[in-house]
Amino acid sequence: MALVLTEEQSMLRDSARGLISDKAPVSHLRQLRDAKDETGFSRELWKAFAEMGFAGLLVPENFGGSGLGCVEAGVVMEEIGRTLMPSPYLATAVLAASALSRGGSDAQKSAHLPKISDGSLLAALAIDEGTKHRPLQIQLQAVRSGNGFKLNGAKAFVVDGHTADLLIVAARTGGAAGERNGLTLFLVDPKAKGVAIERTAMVDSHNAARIEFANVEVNADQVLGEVDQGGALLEGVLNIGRGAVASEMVGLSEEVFGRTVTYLKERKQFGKLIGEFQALQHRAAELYIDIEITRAAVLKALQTLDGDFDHASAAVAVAKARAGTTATRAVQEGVQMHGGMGMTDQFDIGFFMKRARVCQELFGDANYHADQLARMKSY
Amino acid sequence: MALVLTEEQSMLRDSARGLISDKAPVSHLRQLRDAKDETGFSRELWKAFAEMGFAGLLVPENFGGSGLGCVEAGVVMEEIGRTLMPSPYLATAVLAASALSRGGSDAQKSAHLPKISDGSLLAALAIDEGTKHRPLQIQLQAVRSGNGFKLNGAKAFVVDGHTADLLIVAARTGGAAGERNGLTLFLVDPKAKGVAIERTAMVDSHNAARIEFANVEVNADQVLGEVDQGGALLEGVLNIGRGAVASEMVGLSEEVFGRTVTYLKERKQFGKLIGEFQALQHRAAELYIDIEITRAAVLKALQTLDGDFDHASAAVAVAKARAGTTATRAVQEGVQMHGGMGMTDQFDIGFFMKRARVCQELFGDANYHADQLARMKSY
Amino acid sequence: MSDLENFRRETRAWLEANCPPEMRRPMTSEGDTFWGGRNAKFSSEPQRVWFERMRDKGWTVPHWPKEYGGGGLDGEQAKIVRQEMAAIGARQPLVSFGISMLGPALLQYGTDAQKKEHLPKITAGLIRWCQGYSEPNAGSDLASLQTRAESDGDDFVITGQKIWTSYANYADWIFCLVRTDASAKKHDGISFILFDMTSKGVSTKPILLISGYSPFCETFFDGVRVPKSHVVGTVNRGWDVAKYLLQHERAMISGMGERGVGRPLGQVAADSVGTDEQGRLEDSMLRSQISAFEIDEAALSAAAERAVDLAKAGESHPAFSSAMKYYGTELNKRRYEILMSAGGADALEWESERSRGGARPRAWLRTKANSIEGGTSEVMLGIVAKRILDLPGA
Amino acid sequence: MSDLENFRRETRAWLEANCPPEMRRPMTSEGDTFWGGRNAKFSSEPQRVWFERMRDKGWTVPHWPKEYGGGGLDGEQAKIVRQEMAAIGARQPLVSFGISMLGPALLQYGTDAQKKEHLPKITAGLIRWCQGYSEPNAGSDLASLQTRAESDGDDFVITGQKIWTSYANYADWIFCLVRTDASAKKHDGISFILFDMTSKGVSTKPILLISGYSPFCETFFDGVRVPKSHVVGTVNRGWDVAKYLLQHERAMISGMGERGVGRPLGQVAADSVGTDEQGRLEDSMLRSQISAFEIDEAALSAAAERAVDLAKAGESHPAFSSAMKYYGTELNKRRYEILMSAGGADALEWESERSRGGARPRAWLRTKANSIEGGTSEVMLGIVAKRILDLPGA
Repeated sequence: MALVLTEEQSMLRDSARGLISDKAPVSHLRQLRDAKDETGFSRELWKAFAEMGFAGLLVPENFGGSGLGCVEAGVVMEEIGRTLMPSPYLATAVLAASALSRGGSDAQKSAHLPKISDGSLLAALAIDEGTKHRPLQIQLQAVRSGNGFKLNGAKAFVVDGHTADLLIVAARTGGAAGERNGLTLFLVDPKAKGVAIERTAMVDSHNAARIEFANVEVNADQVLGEVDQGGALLEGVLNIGRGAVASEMVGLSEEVFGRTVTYLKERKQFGKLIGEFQALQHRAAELYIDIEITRAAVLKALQTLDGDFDHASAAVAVAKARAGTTATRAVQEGVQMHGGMGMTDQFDIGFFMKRARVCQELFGDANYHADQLARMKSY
Repeated sequence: MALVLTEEQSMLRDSARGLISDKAPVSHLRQLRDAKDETGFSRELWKAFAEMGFAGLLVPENFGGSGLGCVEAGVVMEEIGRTLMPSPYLATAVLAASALSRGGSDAQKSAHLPKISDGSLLAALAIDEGTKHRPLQIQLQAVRSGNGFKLNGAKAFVVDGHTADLLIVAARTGGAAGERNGLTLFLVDPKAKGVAIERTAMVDSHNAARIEFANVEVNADQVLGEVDQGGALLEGVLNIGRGAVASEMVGLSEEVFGRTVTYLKERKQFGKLIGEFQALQHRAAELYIDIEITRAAVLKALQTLDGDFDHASAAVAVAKARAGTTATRAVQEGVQMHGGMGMTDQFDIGFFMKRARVCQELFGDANYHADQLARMKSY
Repeated sequence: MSDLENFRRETRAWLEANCPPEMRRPMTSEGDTFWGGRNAKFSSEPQRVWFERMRDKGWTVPHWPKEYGGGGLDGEQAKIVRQEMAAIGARQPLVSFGISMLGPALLQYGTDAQKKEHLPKITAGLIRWCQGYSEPNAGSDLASLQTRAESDGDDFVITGQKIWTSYANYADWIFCLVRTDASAKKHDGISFILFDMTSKGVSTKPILLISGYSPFCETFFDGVRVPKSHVVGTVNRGWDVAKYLLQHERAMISGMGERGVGRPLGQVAADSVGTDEQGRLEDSMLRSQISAFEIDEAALSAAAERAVDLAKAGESHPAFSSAMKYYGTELNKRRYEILMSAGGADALEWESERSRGGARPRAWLRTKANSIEGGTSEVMLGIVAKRILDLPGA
Repeated sequence: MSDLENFRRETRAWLEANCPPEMRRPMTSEGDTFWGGRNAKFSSEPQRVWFERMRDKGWTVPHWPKEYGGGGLDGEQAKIVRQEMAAIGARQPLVSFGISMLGPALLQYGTDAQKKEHLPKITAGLIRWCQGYSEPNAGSDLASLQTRAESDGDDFVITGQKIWTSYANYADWIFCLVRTDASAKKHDGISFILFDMTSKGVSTKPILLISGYSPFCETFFDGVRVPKSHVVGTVNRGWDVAKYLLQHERAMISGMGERGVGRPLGQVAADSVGTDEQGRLEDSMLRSQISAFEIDEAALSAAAERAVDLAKAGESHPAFSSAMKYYGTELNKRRYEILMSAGGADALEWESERSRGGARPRAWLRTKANSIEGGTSEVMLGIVAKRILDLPGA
């Protein structure tokens, strides 16, 4: 498969870009932040998103979606990255839709996927417990109790956790921390007894929550996939999420870079446009090359997820690591080249730096994926 | 103590620089290389060196030396680094002199140190066995036999091993590979039965050898220091060697940098001196800063070795790691900025790149010392 | 026992007796810094006690002459005071741009009258100063500043705008670069002048930064009348004063990489990511980054020590502070990138009590200005290329 | 089964039947490469057999037209041949600058007569070419070349000096940039011309490199007489041909980072430094460097694939080959730095049999030229800044 977007994918990109740049430029995030908005995103905009078919992009057609793939999800995420639009897209339309599509029973799919597609159901995936992403270290306990389980433990860094209508919770039903066996995913009602959700105000003004589970009772039919065998499902869903966040970082990097190059062509110092200074030219050129190469690596990972899902881990690790490193470099150079103006809240560039930091951390940072890649390659 | 050279140390530097730049510019190494000289250095020059007191710099005064310290040895090594003079200085005057002064019995000192001082005895320290420097991994076996020991095993990367009149061999008399206990140093006659020395032609045209030991018999009085307790002595001597090689790399880096800056001011392309190009200016400035900071770190390590020998390991690790990284950067930038000319054997700069690579590897590369530092600091 | 050893012993004893225990704890918030000034308030009683004792001893600025309220100490003694304060973790009793920036310039270029007027109020914490250098179109290219001072009898009348004026909204006086000769070449028509921020025509507007704090202002001058006697140094030669002062500022900023920075990075990281059976960080990539950082940090610390010793020996290059400023600020940015990486998701919280109001991410964002303020990294490299390496056309 | 799948099956079968086992092993020395030319010798019988079979099939250059001795394959088919050769480790039967450089230029700019004259001799390995571009004072600034070609009836008479002429001492013919109009602007008076290296007035002198090898020469022209019909393209428009060809060269060099490079770095390193109980490299710092490298290598490989696909889709920027050349060569230098680090002391041996004549350090030193030849990294970044980013004055 050619490592370029197809015509359909390009059209999807144009339509996403049109909607997002029109309705949710960076000022949209700024307004929500300044207003200390309780929801953290615009429900109205999410409805428009759903109406254009974006919410159900990864949902199979027989459940009201369009049954498209990771490349298409990446196309949308990249556009989101350009304006930093806060939206349920990642948590609901990418992570939850994938988890349910791949692991759900027919009943579970019927119950939730159509609502995801039409924008009426918001969901969140609760994985991390420590401060770093270490999915195999999950310790939240699910102990058999009657017909179901009782959950005890805590989750952090749950994207959209405080607005979710449905939580997908990774818990340990067996095995020890560090083992892949013994992980199970549960569908949990956030209003269930024993669930305590605290929204965490984040550096990037996007949504995240800490969630505590104290003797939360779930039925057997709330198990997503097989008991003890959730590790593979979780890893697959995480890989999709990693590809999506990598795409967001590509969009973010390109946008920051574009703004920086524009600034280089406008700002004068020492009687010259600062873009005339060769030292900045070379750094800009290096950054451009870095972004282009990362873009290719990310598209490769997304295509591999669509074409050879079970062998995509290496390509995904490469993509997420590269995207994190590139985005970090892009925002650092962006702020530095904007000089003092880049430090002001009035300029948008700080928003990109903050979001890049969060994206870097989501589902494993560059260090994590470099380590994973080395393990996959036995060194 | 002020982190600058004293007046006496500056005078020592001037006198070493005078001799070395006069008698052993880079062309001296080139001649020895092109002639495939069997000895690999000039014995005549070594005699002159000894007469000026350099050979006995670290030897106590009562054994014919001048009883100076590591800072002074570093001053000489730095000048050696400027012209890449091949000489027994490191192996004999630094490593062997230190090992004997610090670990030797009165008889051993009387037998060898005066001869080191007057230039008539050459020595070599045999440590490494694998391809990377891992002193605790020493496996060369010394098994008790009669009044002494029998040595079996092999050493590699022994600086000046093929010209040495005396070998100082690190062997294992107890403990297991990886342990510090059980290491013992031996004074071995290179002409003893069972010793097989192969000179290895090295990338930098300096001397090194592989040495095999097959049932080599040594007496109890050939033990340097205490049996099984040689680990601390060895580590101390290695630290002195690391400080010395770091100094050599500082001299080497400065010399390469100086030649490169000169070239930037002479070579024209695109109708300009290439030193007018801002991208090169900034890289040159960064490299200058790098070298200056490394110089301070190396002097700090040498002063710590002289002032607080037993607590110098961290400062030495910092110095050796920094010096290796800086020298690598200096020669890389040097070759690149010299363009095609830097790739030719006719220009000297390649000699510096080759020697820097060897110095990087000697007694632990930057990675080794970074790891050691992390261990010292418990992370 | 040498005089210096005696002095060290006495200093240690005095500090032990006089520094309140509360003033030996690491600072945790902006309020822990005492800046002085007309409207200064102490955030605690121990803060007041500590300040007053140090002021009375002359140790708010130990190395300034006693006649100006300093301690009259020589370089070696002042270093001992710093070392002994550091040994018990004693806070600075008074932080001010009067001490770190204006003072050195006044001591070098000021008239006797100016020194007598201003220095004692600095050491006593009575007047808080701010710096009026940058302008919207004069950042890296500082000398292109446009704020004009027009001669009118014994006064200058100042009109223009400054930016990045640190805490201008809290400052009592400003030291300021103004253009006193618009027809001269850009470096030649600048003067260095002092005036009261309550003068008619002065207004300030805080700038909100990406860290969420507002330590800087835009500052506007609309016909501010200032006596000509307030010029420091020669009229139209203010660039000399500015350069002298910038070198001090750069030396100060370059020290940031080694300032009281709390626990070693490796230990901070071990707490959040854990260690393996050999005691090594579980995140081995992060471990590499930390170790490389600590090597560079130790080397910088040696270089800073050496820079002082070289200066004493009269062997330092005047532009070397630019080299140190560059390296120190880039290193400090690296420190905080590592701290963010080690902190993981916890370090992304922005407002909670748990995160002390997002102290870490805000500090991280703050460091991004290190390589901009006081001369950008690019300007520093240019200075090194030109003044130290003598590269053509630099 | 699609046509392409059929083609792949047939290709696989043919290669299986025709590629001698000896020609499927990694190359270990310079002699393993067959360069062709008038004085060419085969280093082994299997080398001869493999070359002749491939030549007869037209697969020394699978994608050139059949009339010139190529295979007449389209892009997809040629890719399949490459893939299937790589799958069994088959060596290139013929390596030549005629194939990689001159050929594409002739196909684009040559007359029918020139193509018929030269291309068949390239595909058949009968003529070995070299490239006469750089001069002592025209390196990065190639267009400032001074070798002059003076018109004399139907001939040009060429006088001057070239440098970095690859294997000029073994080459039969040269393609060369010469100045045909000394009065024109520097890019406008250059022509691209071909001539026989046995012509009167041509001499060569090998350049000894830091690797100890001499793959390049200085080449001198002293009144070399060449028919004007040997100019490729228009007289004085040779810069167009040169640029076209440089792009090919850059694309080729950028691929070096991903060429048949033997075992993965992590495994090479594991052999020399060992692994811990978790199977991780004992040298954890080296492990970080290798992993970072392999991430960048995989990304570059994707970018190379994407570049081809973008070109097919007509969406590629003509200057993008400079971006790839920059990244590919810098990456290849990193690869060899890592290989040297992993190799430790063993990798420092220069002549022993054990070290295959110092193969690794020599290859390491060789890579340092990657970022110089075919346009330096600095020139590549300048091209990206100017032609892609459109930065002012670049």
